[in-house]
Amino acid sequence: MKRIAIGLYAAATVALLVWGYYQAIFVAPDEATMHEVQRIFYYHVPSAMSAFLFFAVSLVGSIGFLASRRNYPEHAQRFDAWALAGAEVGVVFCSVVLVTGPIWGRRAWGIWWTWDARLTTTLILWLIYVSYLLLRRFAAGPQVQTLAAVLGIFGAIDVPIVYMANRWWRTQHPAPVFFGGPDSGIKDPRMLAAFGWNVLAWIAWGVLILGIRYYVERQSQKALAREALEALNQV
Amino acid sequence: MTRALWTHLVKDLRIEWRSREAVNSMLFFALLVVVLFSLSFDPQGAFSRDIAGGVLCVATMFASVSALNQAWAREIRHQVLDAQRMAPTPGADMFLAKVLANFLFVTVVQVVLAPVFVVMYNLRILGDAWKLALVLPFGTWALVANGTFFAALSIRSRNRELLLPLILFPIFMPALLAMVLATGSILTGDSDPSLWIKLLFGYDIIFTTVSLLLFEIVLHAE
Amino acid sequence: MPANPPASARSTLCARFDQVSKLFGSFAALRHVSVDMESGRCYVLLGENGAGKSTLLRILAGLLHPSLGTVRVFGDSEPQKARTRIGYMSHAPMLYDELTAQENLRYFRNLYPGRACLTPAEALRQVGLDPDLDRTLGQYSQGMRQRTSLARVLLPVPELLLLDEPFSNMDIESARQMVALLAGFRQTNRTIVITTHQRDLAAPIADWILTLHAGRVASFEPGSPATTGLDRRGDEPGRPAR
Amino acid sequence: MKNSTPALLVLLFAVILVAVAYLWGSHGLAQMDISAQLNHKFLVAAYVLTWTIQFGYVLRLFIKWRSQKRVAARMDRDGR
Repeated sequence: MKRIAIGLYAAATVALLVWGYYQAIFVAPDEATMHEVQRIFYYHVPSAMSAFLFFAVSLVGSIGFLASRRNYPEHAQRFDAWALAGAEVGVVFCSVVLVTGPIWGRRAWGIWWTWDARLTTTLILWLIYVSYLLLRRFAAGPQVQTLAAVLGIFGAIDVPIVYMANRWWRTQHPAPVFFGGPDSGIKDPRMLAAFGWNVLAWIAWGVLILGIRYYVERQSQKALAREALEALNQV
Repeated sequence: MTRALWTHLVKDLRIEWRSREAVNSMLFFALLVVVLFSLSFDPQGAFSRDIAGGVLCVATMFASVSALNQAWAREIRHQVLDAQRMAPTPGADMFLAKVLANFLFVTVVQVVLAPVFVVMYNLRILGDAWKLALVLPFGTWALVANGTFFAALSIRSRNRELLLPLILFPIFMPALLAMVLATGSILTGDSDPSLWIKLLFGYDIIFTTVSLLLFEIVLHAE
Repeated sequence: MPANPPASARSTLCARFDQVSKLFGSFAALRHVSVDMESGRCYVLLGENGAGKSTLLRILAGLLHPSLGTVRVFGDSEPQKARTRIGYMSHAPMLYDELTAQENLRYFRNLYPGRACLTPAEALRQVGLDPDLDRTLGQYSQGMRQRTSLARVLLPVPELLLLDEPFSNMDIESARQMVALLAGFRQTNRTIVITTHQRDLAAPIADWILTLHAGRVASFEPGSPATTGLDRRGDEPGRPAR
Repeated sequence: MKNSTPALLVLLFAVILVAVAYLWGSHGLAQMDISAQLNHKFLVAAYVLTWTIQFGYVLRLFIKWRSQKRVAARMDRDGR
């Protein structure tokens, strides 16, 4: 039953992605100044939103781990798996943002990269979470989970700085789609629809791979626990 | 200032006074970085003003990493940390004392380095020089507070010396950016650095608070 | 499984291990250890390297958490809370090389605000060192460092003394002196737990001798503390769990 | 059936690549001016890279999962 539900969800996600792709390429109208290259936006922005969402998952996991590690070790393991999965999937989405961004920028601004606040801070965000994953790989033993959770919280504190950076610092980047002032936002309803579908599709996809990553991590935790138990009961 | 904080601070300062490991190694290292940069970029005139702020900040940053690792390695060496963990005083005091001590060491290095720097880069400050007295301490505090915290965090893992810069630099980057840009705008006098100073100040407040709150967890992580 | 039979009614329980296991990754340092320790007794832990002696001591000190099972020290299930009442000496000196003995001890004393501590000079005299010695610890001999370390442990007047290999770097004579010192503590109703592989040295004060093997309690036998000058408080000491 | 999942993924990836290639060709590149051509190529590059990153990651996950299962199976065998 569970397997069927997961299968259905995966199928729906892929269908959503195909539909979103169709909307972005064939339905949404050409943008007036940037023309076709603007369609990168339909992948770029939803990926950025997903990245933030999954970093938030990682933060919740980290806090949950620290809160429960003493009294509810079983829960703590789950939280830790969520924290790791969130960070890793977030990094994947953040990579997409960092790759598609310059491709768009080359056509729109004529340069691949600029050390503008929003770009820089997104890059920093990516670096922070990569360092989180490095810490998890480098350090060994049960203390890694605690240390990683602490680093996860530190990393998350940088996220609002990244978001606010857009308004604090002068920037070349287009105004954010939401809450960006009266001139921002998408006016054409077909563009909005294409954008909406892609947001939905990418978040659904992200949740799917988040689930898989979580499952894989839980399996490896269980394998470790089993190994430990065997060591314990060995004569 | 609590008594425990004072106790830790006096101890840290006394040990440093006897060995002078941290300050000496930092000074020499920072000097090397400054020389290396001036060799590779040949700074002159306006250009030297543009890059000088960055070079100074980056030099301090690289130099302080070794000292920060040292600071905790000293506690680990004879398992002194275990004795400290058994004492009933809060870990936050120990952390804050270490930050203060390291802050002092880095500041000493900066004060010694500054004249050398002005000479080697032929600097003439065009902006409000007194603002440097805000930017440098704020920036140094950001570096040292985070650095001390992450050094404590990475000292417990394998590859400890390698790990500290890897996790410290990304987190420190916003502050570095603010520090470099503020110093730059003071040196060139082109723009007003107050926004960056505010940012640094906010960063200091936020990260110092979080470090103090989470330090106990790092200290007792096993 | 609860420890049985319970410790003799007259004496109080200092520490209770109930099915304690400690895992480091997939290495089991302690396996299902159940031990009761009574106040005012001296327990000697024997066992080869890696048998789990140090781990057991560190769990008692609250520096490590057991992976499974519960530990109660002074009736508190979180040894962390009892830390102030515990003195722990590991094989490392736990002192700064760059400071003198007095400076080291003064530093640690200040970390115990509100607790009646010995003065550094008193502590140093107790372990037979000259308090006026003006040398940094880095210039001390191993044995002297060990004694200073013991002085540090004694500072806050702990009720439970945990000593990890206290005789390892000492010549026989200083070790004997240390044993005599510990025998004195045992009489003031303090609990002492010592790990060692020099069984003969510790034997004169051991109420109980515990042998660990591969993380398990292999044997638990009553010791034969020298009765001269030592008060066994009349009755038979409480029997340990299994 | 489970062992075929990575293969299915690769297949899906291939289908998407074909779709993209179709898009690339069908747009009538020849009739475009140079700027529109470039726009088109950049768009395709961005989409292909997005999919490569996402599928690459999922593939890596599946490989990890499978090796994990193999280890678990070995432990089962050794345990008995």
